[in-house]
Amino acid sequence: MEKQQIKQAVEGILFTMGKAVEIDQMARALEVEEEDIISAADELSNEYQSNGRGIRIVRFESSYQMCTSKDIYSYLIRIAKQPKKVALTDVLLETLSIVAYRQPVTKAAIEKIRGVSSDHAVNKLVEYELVEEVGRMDAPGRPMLFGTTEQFLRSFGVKSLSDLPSLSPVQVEEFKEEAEREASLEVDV
Amino acid sequence: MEKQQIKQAVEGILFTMGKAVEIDQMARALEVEEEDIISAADELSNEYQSNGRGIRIVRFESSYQMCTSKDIYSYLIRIAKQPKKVALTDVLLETLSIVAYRQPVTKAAIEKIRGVSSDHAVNKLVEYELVEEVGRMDAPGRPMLFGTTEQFLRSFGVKSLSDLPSLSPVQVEEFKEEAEREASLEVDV
Amino acid sequence: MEEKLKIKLPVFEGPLDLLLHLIDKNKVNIYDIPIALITDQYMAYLDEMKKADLNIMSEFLVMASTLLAVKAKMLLPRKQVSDTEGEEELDPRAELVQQLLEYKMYKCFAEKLRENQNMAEEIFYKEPTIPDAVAAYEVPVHPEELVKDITLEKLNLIFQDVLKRQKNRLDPIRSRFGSIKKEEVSLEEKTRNLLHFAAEHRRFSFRSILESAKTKTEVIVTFLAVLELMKTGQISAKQEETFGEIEIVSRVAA
Repeated sequence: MEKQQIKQAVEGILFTMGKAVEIDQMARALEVEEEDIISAADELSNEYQSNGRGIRIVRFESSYQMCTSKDIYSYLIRIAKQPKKVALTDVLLETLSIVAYRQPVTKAAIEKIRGVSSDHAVNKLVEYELVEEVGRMDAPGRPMLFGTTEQFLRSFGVKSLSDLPSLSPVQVEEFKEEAEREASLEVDV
Repeated sequence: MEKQQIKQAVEGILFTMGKAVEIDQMARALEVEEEDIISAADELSNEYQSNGRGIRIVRFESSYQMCTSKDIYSYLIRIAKQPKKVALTDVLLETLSIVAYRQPVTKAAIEKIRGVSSDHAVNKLVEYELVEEVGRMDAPGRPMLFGTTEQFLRSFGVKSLSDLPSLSPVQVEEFKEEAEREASLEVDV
Repeated sequence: MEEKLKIKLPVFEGPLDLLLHLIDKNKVNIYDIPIALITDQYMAYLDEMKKADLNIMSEFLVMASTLLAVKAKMLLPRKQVSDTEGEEELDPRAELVQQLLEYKMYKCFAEKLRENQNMAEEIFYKEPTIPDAVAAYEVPVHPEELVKDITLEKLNLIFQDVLKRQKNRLDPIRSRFGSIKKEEVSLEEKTRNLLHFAAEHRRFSFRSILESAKTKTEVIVTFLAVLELMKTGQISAKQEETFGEIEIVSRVAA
């Protein structure tokens, strides 16, 4: 299969499906290697970008999705309805950030960090499809582990979890210092 | 508003909406003349066509719609219609074993052995071409008789039904008795 | 002065949130929390809150007791290092500080996420639009694929299993009854009707009441009803000669 054909198929598939489509799924459908899909999709994505198109192709972890360019938001908003915009409360956002940076994480661990019961918040996030169950911890009671969803990546414009600042010991240390500085210097809240 | 911008906006709008969008609706949203929309959409449509893209823009009466190119239907099918992991369920296997060992057999007889209605299971096996109608029973209502197909033999890699592992003599005896008893009852079924 | 009571308390997401607020407000270093002061302020807030919402109190109270415990430890004279050979004594506040820092870090991330969310909102996606031709397509099932790892031996085992289960299920006596049908005519109903008929007609032939019966079952039920009423003494039957007409005499008043 020629590159041009793969590009054509990937473009049509991403348009039709609307949602994010896994790379390996496309590779199987087209009977080509995953690298061929990645190369074709990236090429398409670059063309869209450099030609200033109204649509874009973005990659999330192991999938691609077609979406609109930010440039035309002001026109789009007059025609298309923005799907249910979930206004996240501080509690939800706090909880979400813990899940995002500590995943996979149990409700008990979240609770320990926040100092309050987080059951309701986690359930709400699951309802909003930003967080999902990702397995069970190999510990007494086999507690449920939670992680973020692909919808989370989309909603927060993050391409992959590695796009989030990682929590290496060095960074934690840096943060501590920063916190110290902030605490002593901050004039007003 | 420049032509390039209009094209960009029209492309994004047609993509997001998925369905046909009225020309005047787009003209109002972009605050341009309808002719501007038509000219931009037609230009886009031509570009898609001549570049052999996977998506197309088509015009209906007073609207435009973005759709997939027909060329890629076969790939779309493989993505959109993920072949379900087909496997014979326990119910189907049970029913198949009864048909295999007692053929030719009526649905009523299968039902009697399994104790539950087997209509759906038999129909599914017929659909899978593992079982077929082989005649009618010379009894009131002339019920349909079912047997295994050649495809059944092929699928199990055997040449004939005599390859079916036989039951132990004791089982055969029990089986005969039961069959006789059932035969005498079948009159009022 | 009374109006002061109505002042809305700032909302905190939890005890840690409140603590961070107090630390910020007092402009103190997180590593050097003036625990007595903060504890007093924390308790004062709790006191206010008690009037506002009892439901969320419990978690704040846990923190209050932690604060009091730390405060108590701070007040106690420090143990001299001499008897514990160089082991550095931990600041009673250390664990709390650690928890506060971690919490603060996630609050920081939460803010970043919110900014991200606002930006990501300007991108639109699309619902799937599957062409009719694609939607109508049915994926063919290949029998070979279906059968795959099932062997004839396995099929044999399944069949034996089915037979075994059938044997267990069948009650050898009842299974010989054939089909069980709902009674077309209930004996109770027939008896009632017959009694009613007998009250209106003093004498009538057994044959005449059978003539109206449509099915064999109804004939049998009618006969049973007659026997039933004879047993209870509400009717009597007599027959002049063998195979002769059976006459029924009613003993109930009209």
